[in-house]
Amino acid sequence: MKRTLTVGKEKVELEFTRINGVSTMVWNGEVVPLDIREVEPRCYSVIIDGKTVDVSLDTVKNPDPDVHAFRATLFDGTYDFQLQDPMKGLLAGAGGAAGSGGILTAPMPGKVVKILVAQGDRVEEGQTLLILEAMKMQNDYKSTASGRIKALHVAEGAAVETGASLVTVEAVEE
Amino acid sequence: MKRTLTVGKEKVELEFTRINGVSTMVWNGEVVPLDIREVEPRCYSVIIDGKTVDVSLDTVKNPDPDVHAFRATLFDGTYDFQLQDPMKGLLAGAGGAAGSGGILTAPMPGKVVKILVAQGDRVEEGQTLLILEAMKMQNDYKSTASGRIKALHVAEGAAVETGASLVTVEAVEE
Amino acid sequence: MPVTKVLIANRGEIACRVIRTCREMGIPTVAVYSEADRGALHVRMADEAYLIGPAASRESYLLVEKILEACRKSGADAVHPGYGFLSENAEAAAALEAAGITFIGPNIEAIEPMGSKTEARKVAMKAGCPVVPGVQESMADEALIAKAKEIGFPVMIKAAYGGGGKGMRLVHKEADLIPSIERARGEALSSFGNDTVYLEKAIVKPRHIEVQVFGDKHGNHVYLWERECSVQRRHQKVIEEAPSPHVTPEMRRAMGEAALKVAKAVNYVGAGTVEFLADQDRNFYFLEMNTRLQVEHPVTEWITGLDLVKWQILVARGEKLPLAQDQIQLNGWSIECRIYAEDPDKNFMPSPGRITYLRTPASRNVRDDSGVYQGAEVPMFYDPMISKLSTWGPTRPEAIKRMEAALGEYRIGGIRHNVDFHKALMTHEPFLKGELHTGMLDTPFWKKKGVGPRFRHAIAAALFAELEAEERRAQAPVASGGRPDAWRAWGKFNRL
Amino acid sequence: MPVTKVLIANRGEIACRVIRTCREMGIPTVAVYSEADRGALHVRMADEAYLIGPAASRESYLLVEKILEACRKSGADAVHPGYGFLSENAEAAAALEAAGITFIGPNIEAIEPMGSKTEARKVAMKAGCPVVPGVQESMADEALIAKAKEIGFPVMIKAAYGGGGKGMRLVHKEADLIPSIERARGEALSSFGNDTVYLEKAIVKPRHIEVQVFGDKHGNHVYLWERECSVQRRHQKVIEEAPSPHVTPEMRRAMGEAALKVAKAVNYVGAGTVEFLADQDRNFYFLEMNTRLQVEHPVTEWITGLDLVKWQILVARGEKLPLAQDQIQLNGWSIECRIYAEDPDKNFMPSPGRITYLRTPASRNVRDDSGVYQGAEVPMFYDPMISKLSTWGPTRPEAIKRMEAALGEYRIGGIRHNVDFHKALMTHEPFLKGELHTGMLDTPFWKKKGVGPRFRHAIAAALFAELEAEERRAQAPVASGGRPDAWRAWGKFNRL
Repeated sequence: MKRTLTVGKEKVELEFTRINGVSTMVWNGEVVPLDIREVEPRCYSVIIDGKTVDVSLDTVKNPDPDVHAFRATLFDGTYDFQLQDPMKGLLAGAGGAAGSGGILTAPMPGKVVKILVAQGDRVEEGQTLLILEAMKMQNDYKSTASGRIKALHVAEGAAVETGASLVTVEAVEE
Repeated sequence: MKRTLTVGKEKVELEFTRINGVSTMVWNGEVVPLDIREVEPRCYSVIIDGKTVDVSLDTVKNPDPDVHAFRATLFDGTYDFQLQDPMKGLLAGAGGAAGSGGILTAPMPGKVVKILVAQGDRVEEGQTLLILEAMKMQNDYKSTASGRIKALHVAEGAAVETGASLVTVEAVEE
Repeated sequence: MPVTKVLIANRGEIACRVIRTCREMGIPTVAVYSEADRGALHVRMADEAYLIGPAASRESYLLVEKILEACRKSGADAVHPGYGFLSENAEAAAALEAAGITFIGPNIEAIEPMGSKTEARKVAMKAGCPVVPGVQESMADEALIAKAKEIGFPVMIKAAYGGGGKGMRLVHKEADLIPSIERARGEALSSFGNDTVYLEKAIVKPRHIEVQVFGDKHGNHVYLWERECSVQRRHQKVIEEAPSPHVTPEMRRAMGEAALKVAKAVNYVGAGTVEFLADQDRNFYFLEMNTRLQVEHPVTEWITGLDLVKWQILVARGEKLPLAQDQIQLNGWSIECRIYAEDPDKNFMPSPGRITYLRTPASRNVRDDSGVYQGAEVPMFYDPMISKLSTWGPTRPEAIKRMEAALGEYRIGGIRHNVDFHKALMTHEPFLKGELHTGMLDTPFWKKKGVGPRFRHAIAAALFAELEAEERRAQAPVASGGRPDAWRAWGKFNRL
Repeated sequence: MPVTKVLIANRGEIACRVIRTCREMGIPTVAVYSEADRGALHVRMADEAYLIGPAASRESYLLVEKILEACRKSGADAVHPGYGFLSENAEAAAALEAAGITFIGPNIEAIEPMGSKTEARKVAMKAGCPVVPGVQESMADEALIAKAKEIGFPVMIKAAYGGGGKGMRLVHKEADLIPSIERARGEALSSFGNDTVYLEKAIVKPRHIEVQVFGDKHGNHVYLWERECSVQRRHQKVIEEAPSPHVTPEMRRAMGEAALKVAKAVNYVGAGTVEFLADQDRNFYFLEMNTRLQVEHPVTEWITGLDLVKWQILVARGEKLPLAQDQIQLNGWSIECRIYAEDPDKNFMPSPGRITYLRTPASRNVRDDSGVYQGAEVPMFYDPMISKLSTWGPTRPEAIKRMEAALGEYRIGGIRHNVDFHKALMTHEPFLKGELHTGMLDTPFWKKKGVGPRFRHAIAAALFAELEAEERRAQAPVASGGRPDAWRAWGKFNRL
């Protein structure tokens, strides 16, 4: 099984094999013998060359289903990274992955307490568009680009889930 | 859903219904409204008339697959009981449930360290037949009846699982 | 007053914590819960539980009539308010007392004056407890200037009706005073519709140090030493400890006695906290009094060996304080970290959701006051606290080392949390040296840098998980409406 | 001696406990494991881990050459033996020292004499520590009679080569002496092939009280107060506490000084325990010395606030003891319950297997030293200890109440365990009164009687589980080789 690892801006080509229960990882061409056991659901005991580490794995939602995003917690910290089947990466590259297209989405579940813009308004990058409340805190949501409000997808008072579309901003030619 | 509850030597006829998410138990004819939620796997938060109890449930192996044996742990103690579909109980009653027939089985996984009897030996009730070792302790296994050793199912040094047959003792006519 | 069955008018970790003390005292407990909290830990732990309304706290936990109704249903004769919600609400306390229910909190006469900052300041001044020098009244500019000279620079100009840092101005020298007053008035007017400003001595690098006090109904008062809560982010306490690394034995006695003056001035009954600001020269000034059990009370419990909730109940029953001042011990050191469902990488945005995995630290002198469990939902309706992790050690460095190790064992899956943030603080040089002040988190020194030496282990685990998932997909039976052949082909394709 | 990387030659809770102290001290740790322990908690917690052989301990944990090999692989320069396994093996300690590895345990010269009961008794007598009056040598009947009169009745006659209670006779008066000696000789001969008997003063309702001692390489010795371990079943400790409810301040000092005499007599280095038998009149007699960290050391850690493993490492490094005798505190009370995978309903038969559910108590001053986790396998090859649960309180009743509440929170699914048994002990009148003796568990007072008031809740949960299982069966997709129609029909049938 091949995977392309993306961590920050770095990429590493990996291969993982399990033959008769023996796991091996190839890391940029270097062969690394592994001793891995899933000791609890999504929690792994990993021994490499005598070094033992207990890894808890969280799956992180990712807009592209072919890119599997992980958050791993170890004794010495938490790491975010992504794995992708290089074959699918090639296919996706050919197809071209679209950006989020100026849609502001809810980064957490919450309630829309105030909308500060209306459809058709001109907005500047960094301008607060609406206020979302969760867990007794109100958070400002700002436009990531200058442009015009193309659509408002929510109303004041609405409860929204993570990833819900809030506002679409379209670029305007000056 | 109907069940016959057996706890110790007592039996209680029960009925459990869930209609539109509302659970009700009928206990010997008395209607008991329930508020139940499985908060963790096999762990239930049960509220009856304002009294709240956190119940952890263990399934206990039972030779008769139609009799479901449970061990429940609450804040105030641990209870063992059995539930059986009364329809199946009737069927089983008609067929006649056989006893264990003089077979001594292993009550825990372990290793047979010594066998003190041979096939054909006459044994008395309470006589030690073999010694099983688990967790650094040796335990004597005694005959529950007087009779003759019909068969030895294990050899010295064998590792056995819970429920494995060890020795068959047959009754002898005097 | 009898306390034979206690209703806890709260949720989360503090409700669970109160239940535990009641259990040890043999007192049955009653939980109340909103619709969002049916599966919450406090509902599982109590002896009785009653639904009191929808998720929003103003329709449930904040409604005293709902609490009274649950008392009637359950026969509870006492209510513990925890902290937050109704804990400092004099009207709620009065309504309970009127219904014959014991309020396990201070006497109403003490809650009221302490509910107002300016009123509290007056009480403290009158009682002879030092307050921040300054004026709190409306005043003409000339009078402000005169006052500033009297107090000595630096001074702080504050909007009387303000908050959130707006209308505040730090002034270091006389020449800057008039322009600063003008700008402060301008900001105050536009922000709060009122241009009244007042003036206080500015405390540079202030430290937040508070004294735990206790009173009974027989006029006895003691103090249970201090806690330092200077490690704050946006005026929210993040880490607390007891004792304070800043406090000398003399300062401790002086602060304790000052706090007792305030408590005695309002005939304080029960657990209370007198908060002070201290400057780097160990001058200290009354800030306010909290008339409830504090979030951070565990550190006081560690160093005194006492159970503050038990003391609250004893006092509510009308018993005398169990110990006199000279019988209260101060043993070792304790640190507390507040573990929140929030994302330090995204400006500490709250992160509600399901806790899919939970492993809490277990070790010598480690305490985790938690309100959650593996599989529990952290609702978006309440504060994002998951637990309070506290440790004890014979010395401050030992308590900190123990905390660092305990944080390393803490695992929370499914939501974002601030465990790594706390770990970074436990190795932060100024923190280790005890050089604390309320602005010490203004620089985000905790931001991560790169990956550690065991990064490959994490990747190996993820690859293993990927392979297992592929094999599961390849072997999965036909799901209703699924496309088995497509899945199988994909699975095989991926293992080439 | 350097201690820069510690290999723990043990498994289970004690391995995890040592790892935690090393972490706090910043010392990397190396675990070793048998084939049965690949998934064990200590392997997950350490920094390095090496396989040392098959499941049987005599082929893995008991082989010093395997330990040495793991030291070489990992570069560990010190070995902590825990308790059991190699901890009191002088040859193993010598082999490690010969290889330049620091043995974190006592000096070999102290292990050897204390390994033999008769040798240890001689050391104690010579050092001036009281021993049980009697003779341990072979003696003619007349000499035995004379000795019995000298000691005073009651006396105990014991087979010199015996054990397990055989060949033992309690004699209350002189007239019974000769027949008892004869019967004891007869039993001894038939059971052990040797009729040699000896004689000791019989201690009625004896109490097992032990003193924790510590020595360094500079000739300093201190005692860390006593623990009482009288609650035993078949000579196995079940509950331990510190201090002892039987010990007065005078007795404490006398026992401590007696223990130090023994420690000094062998130039003891490190952690050791001098065990005494005490009678109800507070006479105490040397029993033996354990030259290792005891299972029950947490109760001493609670009342002193110290970390005994840390002290062991400091001493192994050649440092002086951190505290002098008058600096060691005795604060409050601590109780420990040993939680075992065993079935109290079936004569405490071991119950190995998978822990399918685990909830450990979390509260103020509760410590759970565990070697397991939810999903872990308790192997049949080793002792059945799951964890050691200990609590602290300012007083003995408070520590006991806290333990009772903590036991109520403890949930272990999938295997049988003794949590309920401990709960019964926590309400047992003689235990509450502190009237302990080593035979107090001979009557099985803990046997259950009927069901509690919340029995219906348990049944409701089981009915709920039954319904859910039926619905799952009814909705399950076609399993490979399954008979979907049969299942569906059965499910429907059952819901009629």
